[in-house]
Amino acid sequence: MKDRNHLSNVGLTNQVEVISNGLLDIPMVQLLQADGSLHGDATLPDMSEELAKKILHTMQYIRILDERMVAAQRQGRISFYLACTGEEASTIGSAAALEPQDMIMSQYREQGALAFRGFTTEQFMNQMFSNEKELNKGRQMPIHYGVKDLNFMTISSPLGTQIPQASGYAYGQKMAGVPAVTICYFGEGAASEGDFHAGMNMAAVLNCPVIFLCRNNGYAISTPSEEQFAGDGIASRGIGYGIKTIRVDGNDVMAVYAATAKARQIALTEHCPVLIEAMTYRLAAHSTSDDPTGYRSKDEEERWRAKDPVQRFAAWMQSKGWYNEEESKAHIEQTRQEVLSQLKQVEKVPVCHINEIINDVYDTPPWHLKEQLAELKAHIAKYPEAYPKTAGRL
Amino acid sequence: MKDRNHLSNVGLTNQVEVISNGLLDIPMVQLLQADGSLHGDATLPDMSEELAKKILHTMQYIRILDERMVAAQRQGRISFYLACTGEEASTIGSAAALEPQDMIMSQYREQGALAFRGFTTEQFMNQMFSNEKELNKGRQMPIHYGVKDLNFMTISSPLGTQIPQASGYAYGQKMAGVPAVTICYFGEGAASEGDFHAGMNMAAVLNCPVIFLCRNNGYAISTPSEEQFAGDGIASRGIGYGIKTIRVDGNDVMAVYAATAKARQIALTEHCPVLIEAMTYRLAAHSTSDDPTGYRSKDEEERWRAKDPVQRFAAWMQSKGWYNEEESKAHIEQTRQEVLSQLKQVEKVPVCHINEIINDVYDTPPWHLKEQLAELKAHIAKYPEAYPKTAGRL
Amino acid sequence: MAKMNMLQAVNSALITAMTENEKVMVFGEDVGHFGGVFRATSNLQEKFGKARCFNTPLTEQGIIGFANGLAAQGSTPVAEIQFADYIFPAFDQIVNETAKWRYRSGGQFSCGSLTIRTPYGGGISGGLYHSQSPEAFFAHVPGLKIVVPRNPYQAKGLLLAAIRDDNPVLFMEPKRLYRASVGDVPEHDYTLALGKAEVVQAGSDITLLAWGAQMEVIEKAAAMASQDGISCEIIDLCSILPWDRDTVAASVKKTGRLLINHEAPRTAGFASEIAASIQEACFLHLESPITRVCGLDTPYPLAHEKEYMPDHLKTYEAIKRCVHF
Amino acid sequence: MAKMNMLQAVNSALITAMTENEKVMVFGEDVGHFGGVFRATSNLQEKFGKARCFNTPLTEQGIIGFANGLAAQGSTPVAEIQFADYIFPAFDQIVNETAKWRYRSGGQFSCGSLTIRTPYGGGISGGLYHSQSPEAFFAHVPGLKIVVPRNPYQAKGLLLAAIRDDNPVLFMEPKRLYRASVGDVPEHDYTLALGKAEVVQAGSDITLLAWGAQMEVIEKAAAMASQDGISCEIIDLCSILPWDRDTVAASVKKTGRLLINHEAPRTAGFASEIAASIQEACFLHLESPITRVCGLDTPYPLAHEKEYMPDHLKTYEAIKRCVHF
Ligand SMILES: Cc1ncc(C[n+]2csc(CCOP(=O)(O)OP(=O)(O)O)c2C)c(N)n1
Ligand SMILES: Cc1ncc(C[n+]2csc(CCOP(=O)(O)OP(=O)(O)O)c2C)c(N)n1
Ligand SMILES: [Mg+2]
Ligand SMILES: [Mg+2]
Repeated sequence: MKDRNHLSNVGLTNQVEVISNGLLDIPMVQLLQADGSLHGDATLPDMSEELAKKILHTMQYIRILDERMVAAQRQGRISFYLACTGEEASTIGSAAALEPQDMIMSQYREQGALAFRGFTTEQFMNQMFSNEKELNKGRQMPIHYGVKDLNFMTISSPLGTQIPQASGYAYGQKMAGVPAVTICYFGEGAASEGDFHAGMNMAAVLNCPVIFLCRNNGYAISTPSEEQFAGDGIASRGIGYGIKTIRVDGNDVMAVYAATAKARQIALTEHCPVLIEAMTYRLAAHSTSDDPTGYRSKDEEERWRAKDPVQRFAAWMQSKGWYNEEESKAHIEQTRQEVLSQLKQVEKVPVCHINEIINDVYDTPPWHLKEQLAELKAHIAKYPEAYPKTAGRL
Repeated sequence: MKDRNHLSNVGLTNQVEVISNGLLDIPMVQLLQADGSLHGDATLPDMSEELAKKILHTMQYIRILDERMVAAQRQGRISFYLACTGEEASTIGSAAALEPQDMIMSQYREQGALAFRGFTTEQFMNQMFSNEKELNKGRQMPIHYGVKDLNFMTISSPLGTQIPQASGYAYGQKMAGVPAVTICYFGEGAASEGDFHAGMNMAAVLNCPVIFLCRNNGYAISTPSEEQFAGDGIASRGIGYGIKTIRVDGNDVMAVYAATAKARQIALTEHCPVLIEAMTYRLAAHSTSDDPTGYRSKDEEERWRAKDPVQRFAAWMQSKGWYNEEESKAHIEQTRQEVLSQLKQVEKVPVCHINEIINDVYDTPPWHLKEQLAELKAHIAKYPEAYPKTAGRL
Repeated sequence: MAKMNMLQAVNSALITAMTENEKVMVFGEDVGHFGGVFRATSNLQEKFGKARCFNTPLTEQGIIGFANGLAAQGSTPVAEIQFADYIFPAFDQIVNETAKWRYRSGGQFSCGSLTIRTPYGGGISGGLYHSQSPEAFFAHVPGLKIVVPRNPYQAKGLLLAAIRDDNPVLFMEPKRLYRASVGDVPEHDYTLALGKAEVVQAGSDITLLAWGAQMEVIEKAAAMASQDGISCEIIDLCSILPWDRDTVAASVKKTGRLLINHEAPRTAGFASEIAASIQEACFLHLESPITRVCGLDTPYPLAHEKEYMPDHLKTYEAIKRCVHF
Repeated sequence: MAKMNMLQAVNSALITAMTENEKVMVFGEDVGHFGGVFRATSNLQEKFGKARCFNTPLTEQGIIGFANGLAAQGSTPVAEIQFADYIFPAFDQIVNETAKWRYRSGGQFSCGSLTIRTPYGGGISGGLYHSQSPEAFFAHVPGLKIVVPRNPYQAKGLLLAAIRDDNPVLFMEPKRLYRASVGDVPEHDYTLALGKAEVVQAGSDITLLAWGAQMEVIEKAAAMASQDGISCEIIDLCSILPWDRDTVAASVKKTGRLLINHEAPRTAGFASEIAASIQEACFLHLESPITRVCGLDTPYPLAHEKEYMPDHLKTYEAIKRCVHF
């Protein structure tokens, strides 16, 4: 990076030069071609067979979970779901390059990273059914996961807020002297929020070991990226902040893994942020409340379906002799079974006790919350049939 | 600019390329050298003797006004002042390249632009004394000018807010079909606000004819620019937004004039924003509440005093035979007199009638404000000596 | 007259306003081609072109900042914030800019033509961030008007009035009524007065006051109470700022009792302002304390949504407590 | 004990906290080498290094976003917002993030260690944007604590308590007292309880309630009233959220009258919450309406600052009106 002093080393020109597209044309790192074969001059990152299998299995797992939960939502069993189909490589490839002590602060479409960390099917279900086993006590809508033991910060809906938070979290890690970084995921839509600017700039100035991973998947609900920004994607902004930046093919899990591994090394050893822009496509609807046929063509979707990240990686595995058709099928079948059986079981778990309605607002409930709870319980006791989820246990 | 679709035309690379300072090294346009002579290969913009004189006179005028008002504040005659010493070229050179119908939305250190538009000494004084002749009715602190007839939007203290506003204003001008642009001034400190990001990005996406002029003067109160950002200044961000960008020597009024003229032409004919980063230095204290000796060296200040924009331009005028020592001295003397005599006169003008306390909250005062005013007036009538500014006229 | 739901009524108001005045522009996240996530802006881009109805980048502070500038320029922006829960990034632009623009400039400039539309409220399984009712935050901001319709007829008439009013208006749409509330709405142009409360039902024992979606709730409670022989006067406040104190005070002077219901948390909710003002205006007429039936002082909890809400049963019980004080 | 003004007391609290706990970090605009525009953070960077006391870029939403993350990580951030008027860009981070962090995560994560310091209030010729008292906005946010000291002794003890409290605290410093208020402050470590009001003067005819810089004002008014034989009980609320209703209610049950004074505009100011709650808690004891003496419902006007302020004369007149109701 440049010397930061605002006028040192500035070159001169005597013509009124208008700088437009001339300076930037940021290339995208791709290691595996669409058919899964390695680019001729590419070097593969160090990846064991075991890790490669874990990555592939997680990708397959999350795709099935997504399919099943979208179906469950259609059946009215859960109120809401949000799939990541098409973007598995971006989140799983990056999570695979991290260490367990690294904090993950995500937007909401990063269930792949969470599954890679070891979140169980039951845990996914508990969250989606907002039940009393849910670690976050069922207070937010489905898909707002969070689990302290796995260093996965509870998701919050307001977009972009996690970006400056991740800078602060990483600063704290650095101050504590732990060999850990924070990874912060967000969409290209969220990158329009003011918090994006604040978080990126602060990370750069305050030398925070944070990896910003932008999933540029072409859409923010119905808004296409050409109505979201006019520059060369999100990567070009990193340069403006003086942040080291990598643009990567988000559908190439190998490239994402390599980029994230590199980013982690830089962040940790140089104490600085790194921005990764993963170019990908939201094959799924925005969420179960959305219908993309209103704003994009089947044709466009098909072109991207051809770039499927799971198939691409499976093909590469095959070329390595690491892919076993039988094993893969068995894994898929087993996952399906597990998802279905957990779904059935978890559905029956009750919501939290009504006492929980006032817990965690503060460390301990102050007088006014205690009063409100007491009133509420007396009221429920009077009309138990109106509050069936909680009246049974007061 | 690139085709905006998020993946079209992205080049590929097969290596994990980390992009850092390699791509950017934005040069600064300079036409006049520090001694006022033209760079050998530079072409001067079209500037008449009359315009050149108006620019020089405005620069001299504003320097005297600043000196006098800082002194007046020290004497306790006004509560607050904020000088622009050292930055006259950035604001006056740019204002000179605009048309009267162009809207100016400024931060607070752009009194030069306002004086260029024809704001009178009396009008400056009225504002600083918050009197009843003040067009804004004396509601804000000194230096928060605003005058509709001159298309100079009333300044507000919260930093950066005018940036998205300027985009919206310019969009409205475009929709109305008027041949006008908006210019939006701000400091490199304000450029860290989330509103900066929002305003720049929206202007680029929505094709707003707005000129963003960042005065990068090295400091935000005590914070030096190296603690404000880590990239290549503010210009590098323009590129990230896909905004045409010019970096200019902010102490070279000729370069600023040429850059702004070019920017205006682009904004108006291409319906798009242009970013100008003017590299300059805040020779003044931040404001009369500030003492810069606590955070920077005399030595640094001296190096910048040597780049004085007024002297540089005067030297160039001299080389053209447009500079008359006598005339200049007379102008300066006359300005001093005028400032002093206006100061004395305006000091005596009373503040607005107490009725004004509730006007302009809404288009017409609702019931609760009428009640509050009636109560207040009855109260003042009871204790006239406690409210000497208004009790005389109820 | 046509049967419309509240979304259709909002859409009809926007079409009316955009047809009448070419300076009206409608924008926000996904409001363009898609017509908004709730489809309130359906077909506007088709009808009026992309320059007058458009998507913005995803930035609420930008949307309102842009809208402020557009309003000051002389256009008539109708900006949408996708959910009221996401209005907070724009809080500075609204509180420090929109609301103070006219005052700080001595009336030289203003954002009077601005209208901000936003869906608010709970009861739709939205949890913390798709359920909030933030009206009280804005009620403390001189310079703003705040309006909340309770049905499609009001939605069209009040929205048209808001767009034409020469003050910035925050127009809060109770999203759980978007499709649920259906009623007769004139197809022609009409407006309803801002700042006026509406006495929806006359009564003698207690005054019940609410706005937006909670009107249904107090009406239901009033019906229950009438079974007990309690006669409720029901008022829809309609405008939160400025609010119609005189209509409320006149009612309370008659009934001697006041109950206010809102979804937002109780502490420093707008009911507190009403209670504070009415105990002052009606001190000698009050026969029992003014009662507030509100959301709990917690974030909005998904799993306990039913328990959290100030529903008709809680309201009914509170009515009885008031009357038997 | 040492004589300190309020700035010195704040500085002393910060030194105490940073010395005791190396996780405490202090940051904000100009707080580093310069020590803040009011010099409340003087010498901290020298003493504790640039990593623990530092300037941030100029972005309030960034400062609080960063602080939230830092708090969630386990550090103890003390973030400064240069003026309370500039806290609104951070409103979303505070309202939707800081305050809801623990609740939404079921207690797994929290921002409990965060303290936000900010100078607030008028009386310093600051006009619209250097005078605001925004406490009421935050009082409607479950999950926050809000504290306001009235003198240097309180400033140090409450700030230390705020930093150590395991909940996010908004610590509002009355800037017109920064240098004006001087008093004895222990040099050693001590804390004062959050959430407790303080009865500053006992009395029998009316309860006067305020916080921060307005305490001086009600004390002055009480002195005038005592000349007329009116005995005022004076309470400093100290904490706005959660607030000490029981202490206030006990006083009002005794005196039968309540006057609340604050600088912020009247409508939906925090006095409305107090009035609403106390009329409920003390209904049968009230001998006159609860009275609010507040700023006008306008932006804060420079030229008419004196007229705008809820000063001792307005308070004195209101006391008489209450007592002679
Ligand atoms: C502050 C805020 N504004 C608006 C929304 C509503 N919203 C939810 S998701 C979304 C689109 C996000 O797009 P992007 O960041 O690209 O992520 P993607 O869905 O493509 O993964 C919007 C507008 C929100 N959650 N928060
Ligand atoms: C939102 C906001 N935050 C903080 C401030 C306080 N403040 C006033 S001027 C200033 C520094 C601005 O620096 P810069 O933008 O570089 O402009 P310059 O003073 O150098 O012209 C600060 C922090 C403010 N006015 N508004
Ligand atoms: Mg996206
Ligand atoms: Mg500056």
